[in-house]
Amino acid sequence: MLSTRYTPRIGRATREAYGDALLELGRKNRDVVAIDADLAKSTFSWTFGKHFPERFFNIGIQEANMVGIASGLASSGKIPFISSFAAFALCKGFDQLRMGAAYPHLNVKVAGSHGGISIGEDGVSQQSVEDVALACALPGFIVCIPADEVSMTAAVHAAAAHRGPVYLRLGRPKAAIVHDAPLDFVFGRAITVRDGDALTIVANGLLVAQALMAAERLADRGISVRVLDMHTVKPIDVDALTRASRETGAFVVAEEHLHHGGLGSVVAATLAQTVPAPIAFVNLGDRYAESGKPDDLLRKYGMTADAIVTAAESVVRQR
Amino acid sequence: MLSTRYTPRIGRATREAYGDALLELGRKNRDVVAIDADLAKSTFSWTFGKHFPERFFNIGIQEANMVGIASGLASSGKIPFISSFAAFALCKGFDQLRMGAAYPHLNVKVAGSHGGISIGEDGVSQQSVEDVALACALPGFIVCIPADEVSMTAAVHAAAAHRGPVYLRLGRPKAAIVHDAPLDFVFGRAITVRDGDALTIVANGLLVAQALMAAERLADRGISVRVLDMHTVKPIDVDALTRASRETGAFVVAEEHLHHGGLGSVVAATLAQTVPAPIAFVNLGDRYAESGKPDDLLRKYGMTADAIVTAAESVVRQR
Amino acid sequence: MPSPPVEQLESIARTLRVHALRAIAAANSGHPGGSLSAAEIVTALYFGGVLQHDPRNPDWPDRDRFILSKGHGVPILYAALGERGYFPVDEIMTLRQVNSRMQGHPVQGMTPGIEASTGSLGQGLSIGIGHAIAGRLDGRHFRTYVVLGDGECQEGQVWEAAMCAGNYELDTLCAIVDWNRFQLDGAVEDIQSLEPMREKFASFKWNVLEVDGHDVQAVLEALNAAKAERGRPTCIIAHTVKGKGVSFMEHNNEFHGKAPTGEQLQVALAQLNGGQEAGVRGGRRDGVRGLREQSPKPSP
Amino acid sequence: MPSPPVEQLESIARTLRVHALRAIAAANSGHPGGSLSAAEIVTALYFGGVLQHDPRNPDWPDRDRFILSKGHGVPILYAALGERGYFPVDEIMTLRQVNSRMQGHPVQGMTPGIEASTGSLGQGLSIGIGHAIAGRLDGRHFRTYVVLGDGECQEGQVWEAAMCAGNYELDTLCAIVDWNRFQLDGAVEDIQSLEPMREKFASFKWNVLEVDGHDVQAVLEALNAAKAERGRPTCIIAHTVKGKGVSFMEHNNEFHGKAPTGEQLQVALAQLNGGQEAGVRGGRRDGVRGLREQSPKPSP
Ligand SMILES: Cc1ncc(C[n+]2csc(CCOP(=O)(O)OP(=O)(O)O)c2C)c(N)n1
Ligand SMILES: Cc1ncc(C[n+]2csc(CCOP(=O)(O)OP(=O)(O)O)c2C)c(N)n1
Ligand SMILES: [Mg+2]
Ligand SMILES: [Mg+2]
Repeated sequence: MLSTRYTPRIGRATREAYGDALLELGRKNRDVVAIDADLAKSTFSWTFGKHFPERFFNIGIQEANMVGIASGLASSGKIPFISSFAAFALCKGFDQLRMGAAYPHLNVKVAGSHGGISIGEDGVSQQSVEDVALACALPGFIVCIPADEVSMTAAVHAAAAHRGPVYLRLGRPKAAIVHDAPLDFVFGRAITVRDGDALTIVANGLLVAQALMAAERLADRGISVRVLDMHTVKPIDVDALTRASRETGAFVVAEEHLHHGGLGSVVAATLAQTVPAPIAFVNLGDRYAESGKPDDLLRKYGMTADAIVTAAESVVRQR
Repeated sequence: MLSTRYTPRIGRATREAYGDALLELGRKNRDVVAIDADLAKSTFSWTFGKHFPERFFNIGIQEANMVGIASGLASSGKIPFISSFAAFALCKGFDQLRMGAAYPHLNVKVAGSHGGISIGEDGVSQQSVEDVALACALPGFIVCIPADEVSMTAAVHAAAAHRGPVYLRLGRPKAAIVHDAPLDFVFGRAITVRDGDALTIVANGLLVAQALMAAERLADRGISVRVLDMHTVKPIDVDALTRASRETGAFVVAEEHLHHGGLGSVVAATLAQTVPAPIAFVNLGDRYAESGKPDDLLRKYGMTADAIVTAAESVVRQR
Repeated sequence: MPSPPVEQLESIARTLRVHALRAIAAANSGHPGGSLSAAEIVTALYFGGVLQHDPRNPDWPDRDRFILSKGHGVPILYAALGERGYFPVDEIMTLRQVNSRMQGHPVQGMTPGIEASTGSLGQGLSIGIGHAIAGRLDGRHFRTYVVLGDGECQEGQVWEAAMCAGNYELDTLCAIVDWNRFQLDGAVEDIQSLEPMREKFASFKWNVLEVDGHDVQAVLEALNAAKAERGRPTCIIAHTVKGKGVSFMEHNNEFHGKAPTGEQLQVALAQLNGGQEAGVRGGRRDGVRGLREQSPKPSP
Repeated sequence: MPSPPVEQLESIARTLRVHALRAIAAANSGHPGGSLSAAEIVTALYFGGVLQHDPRNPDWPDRDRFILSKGHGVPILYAALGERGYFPVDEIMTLRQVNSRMQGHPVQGMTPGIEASTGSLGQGLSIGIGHAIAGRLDGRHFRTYVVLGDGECQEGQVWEAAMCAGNYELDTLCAIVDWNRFQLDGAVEDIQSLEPMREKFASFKWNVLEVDGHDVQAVLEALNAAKAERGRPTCIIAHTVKGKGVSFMEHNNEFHGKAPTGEQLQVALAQLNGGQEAGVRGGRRDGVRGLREQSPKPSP
């Protein structure tokens, strides 16, 4: 838990950390194989590919086929890590993930890169804003969105250690570091990155850093804020949420995703079954974004520390 | 609103009502065209197809292509109704729906048949339990799951009258009739099928009839229950939910869907922003079902009046 | 593994048909047409000495893989697996009932001998590529067989996989297309023709063979020719008749996905056994049990 | 509509390249390689008298449809649309900035002249079929053109659409494959070969033509031959060079998705204009403005 004032220190992009961790896995375990669909240099699976060409398959622009191949590989005892942009891996490979990974609960790991709108200039077609909704609609999948290089590295190793399907969302831009290494990382267990008692901000991905900045500004205004890095959306950390609801009584949930089906939905459905509480949501809503510089987009579409502060003030008033 | 005691009267399957309504639309508007992907006799799009062969395209087992074609047809001024099993239309056509219908907000209507596990014997591969999560992750889409032939007929006409993309879930088995014709049907406006003040059951599809039966049994035990047919999941009826929360203070949400991303998630996220309240969920959870007779499956996987009664009793105690 | 005489294989195919139809009739639900058309293909693979496998050790790493991509035809596969001893053959009669392992479509991890969960058409060939690649990586010499429906080949994923397998020169992969000329809503030729199929697969760099899919000897020969082919995968276009073996189901696509009534079942069984219902059981026990004992065990 | 002299078309293609590169450099983001390779294809369509359209009435129901399925090449299309008057040509310089209509990939309904939202590869041909069918239903005689990337043709949906268009005998549909032999991560031949492409499309019942995709006259002739073809769609395999027109971008896939630096842009512009940066503007204004005035207006 960060006790001192949070000063954002820019680290590597989580996709870059993914590539490095995958390479390390490859060194340790020769059953680890990687497949990409013509985005190996963007997803950083190439970091693995150039060291292990015989265990790396860049199969071209065939996302559905990629998932099916992973299913066969896993069935024959391999540990396939497949990667593409999140938008393509999930939206084009969904039925294959459903039948070939989720239903048989196979050991398939899916890395969806370029999550969120912070990928910037390429625009809507490449921005994944629905991947969490889709991945959570795959029973048995672990769904995880690490915030920084430290937690991404831990998540890749946890994914390899877990027997079953895992989805990891990777980000394009360099990400502020919010965790200290070595990190005690477990799927399904939130990390409290700041404590407080008037409000809880639940966030993942890039928005954890934004949440920390927002929390400091709220603290300056006398609002004591807890910040949970909820890296794992499924399974959700019911205990951490229940405790936060009892102890702080109000929530902001912040994520780079559509309103529907993301972390916000999961937190709301969880609290409704334990300790219901008011929640303000910071997300994209029910729309697509556009092309632009990452920061311009995050500002225009309201996924920043500012937006979190505004949401927090309104929900604290409601409580 | 049904005032007398509810005695389930079995009507047609909603997919059958879909076919008839589509035929009627075809008679009124020659811009209505239909496409199916080799399931025309199961989705009942064939009812339209045999009357309007020149406006009907059974393109074979190519769901992605089907969606793309619909996108082109809509762009050239047609009103395409496309149908398949919900599992295939959404899981295999998702990226095409995203880029070709949702993003350009085109006039594409999607009928996903064989929703839920009540399709029975064919088993998991044909059972759509994630379609609502996926459809709601398509910004601008209306997502609607009618309960009976009366509301399905109304929904098809409403879909044609609406300019923009619509998803309708159709069911395989004959469905109990819960509404009287003519029905005052508007997308996004819940229908109160029974009033009460101790609890609200929010349901759609086949579970509306189950909710009514559950409500009567709860009434016999002195619990006064409101039942909302929440046929439209997106946009959700915020007013009806807020009022119900103020007036009844507790909810059961019942649907034939995974826990994640369906009606339950939407209700929870909505109430968290208005009047937070305890909710008990009746759904499939985070798993797939299996083959079996529809009633056997609904019982085994807990989506029946019994399950609703149990859930209701627990949530009323919590309140 | 040597192949038993053709007459014995023909008798086994009849037995598998009987199992499949009885199970579908008992379930009052299922797909007779595409089960019957694949009977000789499945017989050749499981009883003709083609598949190297061990029913007592379904996970034997060197086993050949079999994937029924057209998953709705699974009753004929359950019949073969049951007769081969993967599970008690009578279990087939619980087809499609709640709590049964005999699911409506194949389910990996639930039913012994099932290698892939299928039923959403178009996926099996990609999964087969995964197995083939894994075999290559591990230096194992197993082969992978995938049965596709002709209608199924309208799915784009089949062509992604075909392209990939061709380019990867996966000569351990063999696709058999059950070319029965019908899909769910009617004739393939009317709905979305696949002709010229030979040229299509050839242009995706496959070795293509065509056989009469009900001539079990011919199917066997094609499967063995595929084994001998080097540097490219083989596609066997097996010309079949949907509903084969039952007069009122042949060329009648009504039975694509409809169970026979009790009465229809009796007629069908009589046809399959030259009029003697009792003969079915006798024939089956002799034919298949005999075979099971005489086939050499693979060494896992 | 008569075609202007070849020299004029060549000069227009150069102008479009200049626009595209300037915009990409200004955005410091975008895809130069696949924009440059498609310059003559787009020029032939928009300036060679092929496309019947009306920039002042983008929704004219009888217009020919153009879909850039390989959406990442959109800068070259914006250049053509701008020069054709769909929007002020200078707007291209706002490429990829927030609040601009010049999105990173084509967006239908936002940018005048854009017929489909693409960028997720593989979808354009299906959309084209929808337009072609709509035209048939309404008795309109417009044509639909779809530009595909060669790498893009690895997507199964392309083959679903190819099968469907072939069977539906959509002779108003024309696909042009920008056969530049590279995709994002490297050479198509190394990653997932599409050869033999001619045989593939032929076996899906298409008329197949091959041309030098930088010989604008040859492209024009192929497009006109496609118009004359009856009973089947035409696929034009346009052999191109990725990055064409700029020495350090040709055959260098580094510029698939990387913007040139300011310095590189200057070198590129100089090469495109025989060393005279000023000449670009002059040439452009003359070439394209002149053409715009002289082309007969279609009657909507
Ligand atoms: C993706 C997908 N779309 C639709 C279906 C529904 N369906 C089941 S069988 C079938 C027809 C299959 O035809 P074919 O592949 O020729 O099989 P066969 O004739 O051998 O039964 C269809 C469309 C499905 N199972 N999967
Ligand atoms: C479905 C999908 N997968 C991946 C990408 C990422 N991507 C953008 S361009 C490209 C390569 C395209 O190659 P090609 O079609 O040959 O285009 P060109 O060479 O003309 O640029 C890829 C893989 C994408 N846009 N869509
Ligand atoms: Mg068939
Ligand atoms: Mg290319």
